[in-house]
Amino acid sequence: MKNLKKVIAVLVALTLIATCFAACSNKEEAAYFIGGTGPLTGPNQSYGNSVNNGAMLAVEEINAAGGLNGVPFKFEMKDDKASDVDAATGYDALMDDGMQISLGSVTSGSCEAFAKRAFEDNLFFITPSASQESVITDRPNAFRVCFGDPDQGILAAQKLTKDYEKIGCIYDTSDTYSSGIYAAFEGEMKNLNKEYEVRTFDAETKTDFSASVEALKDCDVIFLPIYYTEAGLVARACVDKGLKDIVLFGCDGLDGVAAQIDETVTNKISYITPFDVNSTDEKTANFVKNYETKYGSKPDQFAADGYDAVYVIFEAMKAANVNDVNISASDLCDLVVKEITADDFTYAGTTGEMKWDASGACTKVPVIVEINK
Amino acid sequence: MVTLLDGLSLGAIYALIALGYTMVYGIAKMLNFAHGDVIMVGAYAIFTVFSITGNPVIAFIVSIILCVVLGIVIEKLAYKPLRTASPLAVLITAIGVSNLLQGLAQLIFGTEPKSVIILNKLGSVEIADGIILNISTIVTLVLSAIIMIVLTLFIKKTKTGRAMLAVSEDKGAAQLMGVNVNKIIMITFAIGSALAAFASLFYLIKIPVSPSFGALPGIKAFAAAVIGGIGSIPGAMVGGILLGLVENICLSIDVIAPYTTSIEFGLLILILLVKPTGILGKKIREKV
Amino acid sequence: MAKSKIKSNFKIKNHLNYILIGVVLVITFIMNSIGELGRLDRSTLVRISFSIILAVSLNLVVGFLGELSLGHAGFMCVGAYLGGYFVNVFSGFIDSPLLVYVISIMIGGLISAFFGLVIGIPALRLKGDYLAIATLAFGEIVRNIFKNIKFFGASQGLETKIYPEKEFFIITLITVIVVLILCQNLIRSKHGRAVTAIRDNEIAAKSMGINVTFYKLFIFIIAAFFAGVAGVIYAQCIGQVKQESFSYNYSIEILVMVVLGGMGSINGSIIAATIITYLNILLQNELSGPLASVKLVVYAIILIFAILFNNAPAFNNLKNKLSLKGNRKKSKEKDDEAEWNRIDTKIKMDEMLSYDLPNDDDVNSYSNSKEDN
Amino acid sequence: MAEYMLETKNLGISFGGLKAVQELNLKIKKKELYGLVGPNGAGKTTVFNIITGVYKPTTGTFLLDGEELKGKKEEVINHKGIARTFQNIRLFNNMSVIRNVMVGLHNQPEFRCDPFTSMFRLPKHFSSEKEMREKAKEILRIFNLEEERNNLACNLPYGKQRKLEIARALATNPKLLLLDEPAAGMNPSETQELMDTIRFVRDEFDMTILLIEHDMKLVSGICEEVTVLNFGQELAQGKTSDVLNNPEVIKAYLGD
Repeated sequence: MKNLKKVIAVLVALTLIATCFAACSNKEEAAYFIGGTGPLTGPNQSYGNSVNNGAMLAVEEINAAGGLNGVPFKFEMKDDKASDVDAATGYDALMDDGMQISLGSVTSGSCEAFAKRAFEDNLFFITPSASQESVITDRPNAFRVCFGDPDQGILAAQKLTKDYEKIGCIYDTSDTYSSGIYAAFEGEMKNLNKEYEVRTFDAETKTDFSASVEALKDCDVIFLPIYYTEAGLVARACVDKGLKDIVLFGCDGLDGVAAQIDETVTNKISYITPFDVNSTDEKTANFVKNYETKYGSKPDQFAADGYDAVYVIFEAMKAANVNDVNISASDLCDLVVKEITADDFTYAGTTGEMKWDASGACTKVPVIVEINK
Repeated sequence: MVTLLDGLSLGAIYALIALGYTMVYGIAKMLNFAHGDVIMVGAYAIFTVFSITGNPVIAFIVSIILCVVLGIVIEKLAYKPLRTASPLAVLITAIGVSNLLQGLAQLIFGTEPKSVIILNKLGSVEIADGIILNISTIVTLVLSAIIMIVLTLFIKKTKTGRAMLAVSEDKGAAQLMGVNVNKIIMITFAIGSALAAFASLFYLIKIPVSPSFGALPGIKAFAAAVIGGIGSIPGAMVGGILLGLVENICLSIDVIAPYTTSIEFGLLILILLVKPTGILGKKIREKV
Repeated sequence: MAKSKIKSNFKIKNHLNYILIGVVLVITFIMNSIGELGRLDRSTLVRISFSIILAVSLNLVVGFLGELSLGHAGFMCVGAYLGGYFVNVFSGFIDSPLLVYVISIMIGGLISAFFGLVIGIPALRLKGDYLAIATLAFGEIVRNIFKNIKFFGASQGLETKIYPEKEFFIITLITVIVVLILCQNLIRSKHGRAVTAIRDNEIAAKSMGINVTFYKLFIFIIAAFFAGVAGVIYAQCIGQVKQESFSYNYSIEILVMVVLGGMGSINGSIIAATIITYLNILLQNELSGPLASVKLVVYAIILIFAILFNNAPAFNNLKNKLSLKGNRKKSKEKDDEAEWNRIDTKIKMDEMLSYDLPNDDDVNSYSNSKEDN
Repeated sequence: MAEYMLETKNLGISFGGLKAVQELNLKIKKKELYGLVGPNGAGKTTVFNIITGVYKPTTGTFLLDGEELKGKKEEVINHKGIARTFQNIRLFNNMSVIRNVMVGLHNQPEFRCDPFTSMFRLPKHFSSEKEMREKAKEILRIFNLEEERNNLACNLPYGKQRKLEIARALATNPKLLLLDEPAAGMNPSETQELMDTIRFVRDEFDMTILLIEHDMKLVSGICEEVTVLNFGQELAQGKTSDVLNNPEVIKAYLGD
């Protein structure tokens, strides 16, 4: 033990010195630095990686086209495993590296910690996919590309009551995204004076849906404001229980569910999304083509969101005539916020035509996509 | 009814895993925290072999062999050198092994959950009016029951089984009586890991495999082993089935469903307070 | 009279750890004020601070009292939620963040200590593995309950006010010093003696009239108190308290700090907590994507080898060869007071985790293992 | 003030069906050196365990100085004035010799000092620590252990460990001292020294001592009265010399 302790003591001394030097490291070539955090590992890694890929693609395209007045952009995403602690660390590290503008965090859970710091530092961020309402509430520097949780919940309630008789719902009490949408859904269903059945689960401790599906077996449709991994399991549970006719309806979190199910699942599955990979829109088709060449797979909604978010930043900066590469985050924030909330600023991206007001929420038209197997 | 049967099948899985914990504890007097991850490795083995060959039987046999080998290797490399060390050191090593296996799985397979469909293909039957039951649930129950009976017979009737009992009673005395303690411990790990392979097959019906596949059933089964009285083989079965039933019953009642974890662990604490060594645990008197 | 005694008893050797932390504090303070300390460095210091508090307080239970607790993160969780809540409340009408901090850590700590009392009374009747699993269960129950309390934000977690980031590390380092002084004072007193006596031989301690129940409970409560304090620091550092962060894996991580640092060695806990926390942050920042899993593997291998190296008899020869101490003789006449840091790190199986208490043989095997050091 | 320091009335305990001790009636006068002897498994240590509160008696009761202590916890019984040593030494091995004794002094009223006083290092802490150390040194001096006070207890030779255990028990300031085979494993000269020490302790501290011993030389050398136990039952009782010559006793020891 003694010698180990000595070794440890030496290590501590070294690390302390390293810390000192790390603080003095200097910057590389001049570029506008877009930062962001997202789950590159862990159960939600597909989101983080998609956004990262989309954003990288956008940055490359912009730089290939000469950047902003000749100044290139660079993008870096720190891994936050969808946890707030790691998002906070990632934020600190990015700030040390000179982040000027950002994409916030990919997931709502970790975006709160990011947004809080960004607000205090007055750093502009436009999150591709953190849909929780409180992320942008009361934060003039905060914007988003995706729909908000309440929007989706309300939309789903309206759509489902119109089309179906018996409605069931399964949501995840332990998850911010899921319970956020559910809260809005619940409120809207009350407004519409419509009965429905609900079952909850807890992704952390429970991933077997046979009991929940069993309880909802009489419904025509099950609303799933949850992520694709669990949605795949719900679909599987339906098959196991022989419930072939139940329709599964979800929100943008269901993007990616196709990979989770196989030919045995015959249920109809559809979800709300702003992005349709098979769209014939030129911009979208181009994006899908470039994405496929670069990464070898079709982009999902998150990749599109990431791609759009970078372009929104680029367009807003262009509109604001930013030409100082060393501009401070706070100054840049003021300029960009002014531009993006201007009445005539719209951006037609891969996820539709978008427009922002001071609240930071994005107005765009939702599409409902059905999975065809 | 369906809830109860589902609960029983979940309980059977917990019981199979709990048996691994309890046997290792009874014989090597250590908490094998890495046991849950053996299940994960077993599940990945099934996944890989099945997606290559498409034959579920081969996949399962490979999985059993791999788990057994893994169990023995872990024991030889990580635990055997620590036979005389404090159990806390062994516990930490077990945690290290657990992290290592999870890390390796992440490195090889990524963190995306991967689903395998083997037993699910069997479909479901309608056993009574409106009660639909998966055949996989029935298979789980029947196979688990057979495994438990065979295990009990093995321990009661065979020479090795009796040697295992002797080692768990008194290692030193067993050694003096000519029992090869190291070999017995190795066999224990092998059996525990084989049971884990079965558990992984059954658990795969419920959820897809990911690197943290084994963590949750592992910790629940550990709780089940303690509820039943750690070190006691029938105790592990009772504890596992009890926990599985409680879990499914709680989940089926919507008001208390979010508190299922609390109820399960609360039950554990309660049982420990009433019977400090678990339901079927042996009472140990302090010697002065 | 008392004063002169304090002087005569004061030996730098016994107070080295907080003097060192004080030095670190002064250095970092100076670096910070001349702008040489990055944001990440500051938040690293804060996170190291609460890790040290956690490790040292868990060491009181595991190392000195000899009871295995796997629910330390649960107490931290209580402190973080309630302390964080009071931070929000007091920030409403108290201007000084420092005052808010001090009041909140007291409240967070006290509530956590109360939980320690409530859990301790029944749980401490159990022993060894059974106590370990009971505390583990407690930690998970706490998490599960907080997850479902709407008042604390349910799945979204509790948002808390961040302490002004620039100075926070100074405050937390001072807190660490205070905690260390309190813990060390306690351990180096007749009460510490009673506690180690209980660990060494509970039956003998009872027959010496030591109130074993009282001391077990007392140490448990004190540890819970400090864990609560660490939780409040966490809340004020991250800005968001979510129960996911306090799972049993975190309890185990704290335990790993204690065991690697050496049970019953406060300095060891400090060093191990520092290194593990620093490594975690460093690796999280440097390795992302698929490489992040390398971190888990490397970490696990280091852990296994550290334990094997220190505990396996097979490595004794190698250890003797590598030993920096070599054959240097230890001075026979040790100062009694100074010995507190040297409580042996090896606690025998029988004493730690099983029902049978040691008999004569242990005396011999113990002295053997002594030489191994 | 009661006539006897320790009085047991029909004391008995059974574990399951096994009656380990039955109807034991001990009457030990103040300042007496009393022996409890008997073959292995006769239940001698069990008697100690009952008197010190480790086991609860199933029948009967016992009184210390006229006060009934049945059913009390170990630490309370120690506060009331019974201290013991153990058959298989139970020292605090990871602690130095002097600290072992200081643990014994823990509950003495003059060293009282609550945990918070120590945590905040109030003056009381320093004064009581210092006095405790002095007192512990004083006790160690009696047992010739002062030189070794800073060694770890487990590094002491066997004989000294036994002595340390007695010193530690004495530090709790008992009225009645229970010694469980104090001479086990000692050579004749050590035994002789031990006998002197025990006598000295009795005279110096006005102590009542009850001891278990196999070494008949020691028993006959220092004990004034003895009780012989066999299979948990009292076989004989009385003056040492009388009892040890009792044919029943000899039969019990040597067999038929």
